[in-house]
Amino acid sequence: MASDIVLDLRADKVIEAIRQGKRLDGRKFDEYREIKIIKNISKNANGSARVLFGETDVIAGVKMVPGDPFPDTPKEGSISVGAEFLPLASPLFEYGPPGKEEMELARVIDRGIRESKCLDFEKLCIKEGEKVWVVFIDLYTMNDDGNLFDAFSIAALSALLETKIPKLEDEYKIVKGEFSGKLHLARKPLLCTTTKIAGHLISDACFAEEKAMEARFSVATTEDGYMAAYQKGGSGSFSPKEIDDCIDLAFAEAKEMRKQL
Amino acid sequence: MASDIVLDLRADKVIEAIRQGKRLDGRKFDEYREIKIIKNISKNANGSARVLFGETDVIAGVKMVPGDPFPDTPKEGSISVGAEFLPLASPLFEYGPPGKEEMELARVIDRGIRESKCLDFEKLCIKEGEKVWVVFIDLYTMNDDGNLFDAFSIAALSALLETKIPKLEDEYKIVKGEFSGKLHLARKPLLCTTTKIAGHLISDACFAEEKAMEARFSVATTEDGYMAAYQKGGSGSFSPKEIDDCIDLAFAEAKEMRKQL
Amino acid sequence: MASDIVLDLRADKVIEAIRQGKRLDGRKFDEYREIKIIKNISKNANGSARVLFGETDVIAGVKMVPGDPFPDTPKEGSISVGAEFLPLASPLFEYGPPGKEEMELARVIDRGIRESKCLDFEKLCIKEGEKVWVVFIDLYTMNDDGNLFDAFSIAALSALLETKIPKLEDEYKIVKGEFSGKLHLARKPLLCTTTKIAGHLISDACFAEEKAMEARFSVATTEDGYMAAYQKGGSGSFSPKEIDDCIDLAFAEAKEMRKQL
Amino acid sequence: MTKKEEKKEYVKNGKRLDGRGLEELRPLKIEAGVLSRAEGSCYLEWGQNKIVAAVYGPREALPKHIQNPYKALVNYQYRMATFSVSDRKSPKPGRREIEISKVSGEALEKAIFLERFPNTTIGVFVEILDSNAGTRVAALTAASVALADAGIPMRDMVSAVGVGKAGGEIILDLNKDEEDASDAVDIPIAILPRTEEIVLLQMDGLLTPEEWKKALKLGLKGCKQVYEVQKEALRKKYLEAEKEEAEPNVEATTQGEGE
Amino acid sequence: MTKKEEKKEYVKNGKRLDGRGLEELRPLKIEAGVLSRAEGSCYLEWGQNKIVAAVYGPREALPKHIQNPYKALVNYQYRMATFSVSDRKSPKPGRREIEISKVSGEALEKAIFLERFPNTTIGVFVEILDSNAGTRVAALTAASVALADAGIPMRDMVSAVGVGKAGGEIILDLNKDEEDASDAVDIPIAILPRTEEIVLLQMDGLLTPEEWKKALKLGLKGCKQVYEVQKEALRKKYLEAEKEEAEPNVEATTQGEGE
Amino acid sequence: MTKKEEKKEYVKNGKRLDGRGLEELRPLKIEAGVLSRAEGSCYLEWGQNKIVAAVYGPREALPKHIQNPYKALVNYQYRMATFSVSDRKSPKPGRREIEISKVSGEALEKAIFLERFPNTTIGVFVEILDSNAGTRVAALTAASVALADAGIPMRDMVSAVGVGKAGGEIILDLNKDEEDASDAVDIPIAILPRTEEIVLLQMDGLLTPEEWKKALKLGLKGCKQVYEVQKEALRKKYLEAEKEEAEPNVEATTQGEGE
Repeated sequence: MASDIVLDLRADKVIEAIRQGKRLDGRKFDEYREIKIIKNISKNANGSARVLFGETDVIAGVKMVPGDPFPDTPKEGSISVGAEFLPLASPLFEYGPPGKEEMELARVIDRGIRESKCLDFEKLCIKEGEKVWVVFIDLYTMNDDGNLFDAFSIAALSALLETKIPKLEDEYKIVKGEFSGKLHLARKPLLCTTTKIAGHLISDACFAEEKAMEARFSVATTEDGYMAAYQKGGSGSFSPKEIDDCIDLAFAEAKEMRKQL
Repeated sequence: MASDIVLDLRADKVIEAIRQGKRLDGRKFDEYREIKIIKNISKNANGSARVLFGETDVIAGVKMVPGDPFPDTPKEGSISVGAEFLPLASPLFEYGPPGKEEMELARVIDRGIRESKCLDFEKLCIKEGEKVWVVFIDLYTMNDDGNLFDAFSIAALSALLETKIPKLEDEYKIVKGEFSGKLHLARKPLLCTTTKIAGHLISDACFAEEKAMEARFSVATTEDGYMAAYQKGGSGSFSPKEIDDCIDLAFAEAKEMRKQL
Repeated sequence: MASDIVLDLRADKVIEAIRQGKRLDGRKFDEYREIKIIKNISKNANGSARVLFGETDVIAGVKMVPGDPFPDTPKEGSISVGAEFLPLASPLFEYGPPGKEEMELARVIDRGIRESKCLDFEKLCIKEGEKVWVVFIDLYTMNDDGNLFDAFSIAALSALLETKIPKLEDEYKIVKGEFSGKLHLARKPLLCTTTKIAGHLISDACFAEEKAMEARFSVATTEDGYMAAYQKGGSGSFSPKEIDDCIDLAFAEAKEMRKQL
Repeated sequence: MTKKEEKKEYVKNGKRLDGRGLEELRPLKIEAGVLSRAEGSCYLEWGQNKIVAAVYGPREALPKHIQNPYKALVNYQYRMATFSVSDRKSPKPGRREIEISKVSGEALEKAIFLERFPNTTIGVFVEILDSNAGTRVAALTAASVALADAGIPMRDMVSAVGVGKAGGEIILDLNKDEEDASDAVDIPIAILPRTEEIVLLQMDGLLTPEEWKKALKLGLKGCKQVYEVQKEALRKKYLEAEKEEAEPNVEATTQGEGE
Repeated sequence: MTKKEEKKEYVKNGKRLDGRGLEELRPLKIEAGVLSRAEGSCYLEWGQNKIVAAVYGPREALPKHIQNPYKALVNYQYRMATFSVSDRKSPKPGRREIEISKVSGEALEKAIFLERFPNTTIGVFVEILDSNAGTRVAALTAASVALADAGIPMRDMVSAVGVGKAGGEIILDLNKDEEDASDAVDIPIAILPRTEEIVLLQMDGLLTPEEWKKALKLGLKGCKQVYEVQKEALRKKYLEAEKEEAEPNVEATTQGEGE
Repeated sequence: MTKKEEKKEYVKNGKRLDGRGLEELRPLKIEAGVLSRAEGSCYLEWGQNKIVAAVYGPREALPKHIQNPYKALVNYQYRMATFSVSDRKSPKPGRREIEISKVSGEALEKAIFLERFPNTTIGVFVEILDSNAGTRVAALTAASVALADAGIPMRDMVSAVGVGKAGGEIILDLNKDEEDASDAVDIPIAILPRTEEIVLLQMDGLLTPEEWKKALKLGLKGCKQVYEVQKEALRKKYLEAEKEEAEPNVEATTQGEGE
């Protein structure tokens, strides 16, 4: 397709610029685009947020639903993260069952939240062995200009921070429009992704830069100095030294982002 | 495909005829084909009917199954309408998950029955909050010579009028071959579809006429003067005046059809 | 595809040889390849076996899971047989929902076990009307050099013969790593398949022979002189006399195989 | 699939519970050419079983990579309406329907001169509207008539019947009660009646080789009875078609789309 | 879908429960051109409803066999985010969404000069982010603005509104409470405003022909109010675009992939 | 995924519960060339893990629109047999299997000279027959041997191992008990052993950068131990193949279909 050739040409330009120490949009290698967070964009959601990284535009919504506990954790609620790359956001996206990119993204966001222990799953128990809260976090793309990982991560966290717990009556029936309190988060895990292009490490790659990428490395960090998850993607490789640099960048950048929550 | 060209040629003939105030099979614009209703064609169904509109040939079958009530209507049973365009009926039909035409048709039939309140959903309650009757109405094409909407509507109603309610024992277990009475219908909703071809309104379009159609408008009416549902389909449009004419036709034609039930 | 032509050429050779009373690998018409049975290949399975017929290589694994009884057999457990032709085993296999060949094979294996009454379904009841054992038997191809039917049959039987029944606690929860005994089999049903090539009956067809096949006939026999299931496949036919010959072969060959269990 | 009353008698004084003799078919009615859109069709009633079959094709097989340059493909689809069985069936085709479709399609392949239509597919679609045991053989019987009605050149008809065992007796054309016997054996069989070539054969239940010999004999006999009814249906259709051709064909506007 | 309190009054002193008059729309805000990757887009708020629409194409329709050599296809997709409704919706599109997508796509077909783009498809994708009755007409309204924003040549806009009955009164633009009335009737309607051609019309609930006449009049009036807001949104976008063109376009790097 | 006994000790006197040292792998056995139909294959046992891998291709990538004119595609599929885990797994591939397949395939891409086979696909299929933690790295290790066995030209092997934390200790090659520790951290890592390039790296659990430094060192060491076993398996296969070639090849009839 013609668009593929256009992309290839653009990737060449990105690489050429980076070799000269520059990015096409003038940013520094470790510089993020302007981040905008718009909270509570959906009243029917228990919590929601729209996040813009420049022109990248994503939505996260949270619904808390009473569900059955897993047999081996009768006292624990759970989370479920889904990501859908809506065709709204890019000519490359199509409707259909989730693809492997959507699954990877959802699972990495999931692990950042789950493993950081920011949610106390035991507090999500309604009645032991019988009913627990399932926290559904659904992520949608609106406009894809790259770095969906980080945009979805901050959108998910923002939505969770706003989430009100529905009030229940009778047998675990939700009382519409009434709430029993806010969801408590013990930590604020955020994912920061570093992209390797032409041997250099770049923060917050835009769509054109992603087309030129060798590999990416995403790290979920917490404000108290832990990593909760990480994930390498792409067909390239990282040296041990590069991984360390990515980790340092991730801690530094998450710290900045957390100020905007 | 060759068959597409054949269809196009035939559509041209249909339009030419209609412009001259005629239909290819000699019918008047508001004339239905001969309607035959054959009841109880399947002993395993709780109610069933085969309906022919000329060569259009469809089947409806009803099964009543004990099911769980919806959480917000613990005292009400429900209906479920499915339509399958069997490849038996046309070289254009294929097996597979229901297509959008099948879904539209099933949902329009469903609304005609549901909204007419011909079935009292509270009488379909077996035990409040625990078990209710789900009335499955399944529709199959045998031969498609057009106007499946109206043929399915009268087939569904005929099958419901014959439906016997299964007898239950123990914990909502059906006793095979025994019945506790007949399903009661408070009204007899029937759908009548008017098709717009070359600016004229035509009743009971056959397959060739449907290929020449601009748009169609289906109205479900009851014997006591109500409309319970309507639906415009097709890429053309109707003027407000045309909609009124369609409604008048629908009342008049349903009245005639009801005599044959 | 090139490989299809290769197969056609090979099928010609197979037929030529058989017309001269020979098989390409030197076997007699009623001779099986060497059979190897390796038991307990998976500790997480309740029973498992790997079976080789020459280079044909298959795996069977059994999992016993507490499940709900069917409403009309509240005192009986059940079995569920699944077959997956893994792409590991042949360039002709692809991942995806089960195809008709996989379904046929699984259902023929299922009927051989079920109808031989080798398992007493009433002994698989945990609590009447509430919980029963479902015996899942899952079959996977590793290398397809023909006669998957018979290889899967002996693999399934070998796995069942090794199967340990999980220990239960609380509400039908499996205690990991503990067992309440071994599954009891009253009979040892085995399937033997005869393949018709160029009008001759051949035992244990290899992959190349199957490409030249007219039809096949599989018979599940028991050690006490019963047939529990049979199935004709392929687009060719059998005379009544040929069917009798297939049945005789099946009894004789199953007897031999049973010695290796 | 309850196996009730272990000691139930299925044959008394040479009569079965529904009054039939051991070797007697349930009433069988076949009508050819019942649907106008299909190239060939058939409506069949066999006891409580009610079945419609339609044939479309041969048409070009698509996508192209499924085409066989040596012969036509047979796409046989056996389906049950949701309401055609005792408990409501899911609208999705089940494994049973898919297996039956596979072996039934293979049974027809032997009967059709497939080599005359390379790169094409012949669609044979069968819908069960009501059922009471023996639907797969009834469906195959109907499909065979629909193929002949479509003018597909055939070596022979495919005639099919169920045979089996209930209450210790070998009987023809089992009904549902008999199939639910505790010792029930069900053997669907289909043959090319002129040569007695067996093109479909399945069995489940415990059967000895001796019982099988008896059942086979009965099955072949049954298939031939079915064959006579098939031929009669086609003869009747043929006579009607001749009659119609003498008259002006006013219905021509709804024919021919299938080509 | 509980139909609560049979005697609930939905109109008191000429005012509805949310304070609106009988013929008054909920607040409606439309913004065109909100997404950079799409050829055209629209963000719309209508009462609590929040909707984004994007248009891609015309591009070559694939696979080839779906192409129409006489005109473009419209691929309209109406979808609800899982959290946009009261109970969480499954991520899979339901039958309701598929039916709405079908009739909404047909409504747009009349408005677009499809014959100018043979063998292509025009993708119109709409996502509901928050909802409170009337989302299908809001979605169609947004889609129509996105099509215009994409520069797709159109005969006219498609303007849509809900009209219906609650508590015995014919009212415009029902909200969720009103749609839950025991006698509720919901009539989504879409027209080409300049000619009053009706391109979408559905109804469910019990309605007399007299009530319909009243509802139609109100619906047409409502559509025209919507039309004014649509035009204003496009005018505003057009003015902004003109302004931007005067300045250097620094964002160029993320445009153009859609071609 | 129960996290039991908060205070459980996972290391006592420098030994782990299964008797291993902190930096000790479970027993690892690799055999190359075990399946005749595949171009390359491998059987691997690693502790309780039992895995088979097969390689098919390069063959033409189909449908054509997925072809890359610059390089081969890697279609890596990691699947678990239903009985290979503690609770029966559904036969359908889950999200976990799909994610693992994606990142594992990407890990292999760096190792293979993909640019030599434009427009093709290389299928790498791995089936887990029994499992006890660490299956994704075991699968990748097996796949890498199968690729070499298939004669696919490679820059280097891919050698993989799990490293992580349990009971406060950084340990190599965690088993299931250790992975269930309340403070467990699991880090699958895969490298090209000659250059120490990291091609797969994932982590979940709470880990400090200091712990990571320690874990990385241990992981690199473990990968290299795995590398030695891989090379030995290939050497053995190569010697056997040489031996076989000296003898007449009687099995030739079942080879070659994969081409």
